[in-house]
Amino acid sequence: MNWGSAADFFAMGGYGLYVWGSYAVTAVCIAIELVSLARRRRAAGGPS
Amino acid sequence: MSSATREALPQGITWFKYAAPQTFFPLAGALAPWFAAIAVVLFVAGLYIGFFVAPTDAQQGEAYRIIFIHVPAAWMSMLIYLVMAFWAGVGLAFNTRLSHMMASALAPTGALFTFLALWTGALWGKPTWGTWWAWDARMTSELLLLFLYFGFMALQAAIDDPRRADKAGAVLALVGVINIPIIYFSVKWWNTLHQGASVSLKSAPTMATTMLTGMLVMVFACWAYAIAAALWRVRCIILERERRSDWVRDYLGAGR
Amino acid sequence: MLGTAGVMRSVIARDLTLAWRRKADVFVAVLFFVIVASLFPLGIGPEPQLLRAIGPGVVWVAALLASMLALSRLFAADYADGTLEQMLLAATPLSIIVIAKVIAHWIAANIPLVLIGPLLGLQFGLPGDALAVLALALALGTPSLSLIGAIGAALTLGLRGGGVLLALLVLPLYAPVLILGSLAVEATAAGLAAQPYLLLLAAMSLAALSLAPWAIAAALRISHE
Amino acid sequence: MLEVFGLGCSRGERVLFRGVSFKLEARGLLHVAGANGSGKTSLLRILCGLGAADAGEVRWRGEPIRALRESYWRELVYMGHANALKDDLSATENLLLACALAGRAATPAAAAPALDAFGLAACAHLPVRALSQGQKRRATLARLALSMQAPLWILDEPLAALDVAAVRYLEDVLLAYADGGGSVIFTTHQDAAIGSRVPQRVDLDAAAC
Repeated sequence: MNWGSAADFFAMGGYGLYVWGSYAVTAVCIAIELVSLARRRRAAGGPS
Repeated sequence: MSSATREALPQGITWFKYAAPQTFFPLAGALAPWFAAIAVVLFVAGLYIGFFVAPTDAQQGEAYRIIFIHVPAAWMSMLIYLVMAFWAGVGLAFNTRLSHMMASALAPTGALFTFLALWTGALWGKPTWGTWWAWDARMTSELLLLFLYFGFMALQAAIDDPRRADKAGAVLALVGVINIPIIYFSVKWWNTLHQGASVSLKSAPTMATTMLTGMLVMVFACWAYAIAAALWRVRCIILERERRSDWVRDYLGAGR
Repeated sequence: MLGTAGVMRSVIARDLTLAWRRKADVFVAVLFFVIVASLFPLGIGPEPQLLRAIGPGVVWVAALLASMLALSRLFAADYADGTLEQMLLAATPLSIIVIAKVIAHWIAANIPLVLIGPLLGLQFGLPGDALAVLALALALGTPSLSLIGAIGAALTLGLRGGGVLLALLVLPLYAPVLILGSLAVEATAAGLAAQPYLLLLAAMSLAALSLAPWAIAAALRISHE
Repeated sequence: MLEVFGLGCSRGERVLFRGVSFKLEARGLLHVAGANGSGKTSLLRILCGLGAADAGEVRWRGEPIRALRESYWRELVYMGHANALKDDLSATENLLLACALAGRAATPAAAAPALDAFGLAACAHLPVRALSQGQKRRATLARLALSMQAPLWILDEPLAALDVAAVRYLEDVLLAYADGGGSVIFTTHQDAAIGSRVPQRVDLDAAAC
């Protein structure tokens, strides 16, 4: 295990902003895509 | 598929059966959740390896862990464009509407991965070179690839008739795929001639095996995710395009 | 029976006559080229050292944009009055007719840019040999601009908002020509050999000449379905 | 000889017609009838190979036109609603270009009688934008006089915007062409009889659904 404590984990050796910035945006983008897919599916399947 | 082409085909080839949107729709519905599940499992495994198993890098410290999402995103952005161009080519050659729908379904996910590659590349560049955007050869080609994706989607959005939109998009995707290597090499020369080879985003410092496995697991996770997203989107496209047909009405009526 | 050469000759002659009778359009494109290139020093300042550094890139970007603006004249008018439809039903393969039209468009729209380019280079203080290479690079690069641009023009035929959409489709594909064209001029200005870039530009134009007509013809047929 | 099997066409989600089949022999005249928006122009465009049909096939001399391409188009003259004329060119220049595209060399000397026949002798050298709508239509139709040897004419509303004399003259041209072995497919809203002959008829309203 690389990290002593949760604090170390989030600090990420001082690069926390960059590492978590990348992964957070990735998660947000994937979430946006999934939500838009669900909404599009409902719109397509709705009252035709 | 116009009736003339169907008669012309020898009865032996049955996989053409899946080329009909109606028969492919349930198949996509069945496969997509599986790929989504695989994606979740692989994501969790990949992140675990990336953060808890892979050691700290000698030169870059912890910042290098961004490669676990940056490199897969970059590879996926390229791979998805190639797959899109493949379906576009198949659609033009066999005049099968489903192949065009598949290409249109892949484009947004491809653009998403291209944007992620650019975003994570910039966040990785800042700690390593001190600038968000260093006009590195790969990053610049990635930016141009993003424009190609937007061009494809904008063209398809601008054309009302779905049949013309499919074929026009397909021609553009094929022209684009021929130009990608040309863009990549000219940007590479441009980069090396202007700044010399000093500033280039090396894919990663000498890769410890765990780093490599972490990255490969993430690549397969992104791959599974892209397939799931594309299958879901192609189902939406099929429903939108075939809204008038009876099977959609029955499906929607029954599946309420 | 009129052979392919005969048909190409008559299509080129027709387009050049039309361009000649509408000379204003040609001047507008050239003026646009001059204006865009002249704006940059206003934005960046008159400092000669800096202008000489950005000169090749600015002239090339302005030439790219001017060439792209002229693309709308390639098919749009013929699409509107029904003559393009007749070309789709011609006895000669459509890609041959398309090559003829692109040659005529290149002569009418891009040759003026090749002639005016060096003049604009003077504004940026480029030395004599760099200006000569600029003209040569423009001459070698603009054919692929016309050919790739024609694909975009054919795809966006009759679409609303076609101009901006055409730019979005075509500009990323222009990047290699822009890069190599500017490198050729910068190399000469720095006293290095520009030949490799010029050869690459020529190679790209030849490749475009052999591949693009198929795509343009396919795009035209798709737009008429 | 043109054969059409089970042609179907839809515009977006609206099905225009389905199951249209007919045969057109040499010397045949075929009138495509139907209300506005019944798909007459779409049918004609499919017959030329311009438009794409949802179903069915068009065969010329037994070969599908999709495979024939240029060899079919060499034998075809198509005139749509739009006058395929460039406003900046004169009637003569437009006519010469139309012949060149059809693969037939034509000289100004050959073009003059064709234009005279359609009453355009005086304005043959004026740019077409100076002509009236009727004159423009006649300038387009003048091409027919030079395409007597093309075996198939597909004409969309040839009689529209023509005065009585021009209509009568055009009917004579069509009859002479048909007697000479050509076949014509045309649409019109006036009565379909060409001179004394009553053409074959395809009614798209019947094929609509």
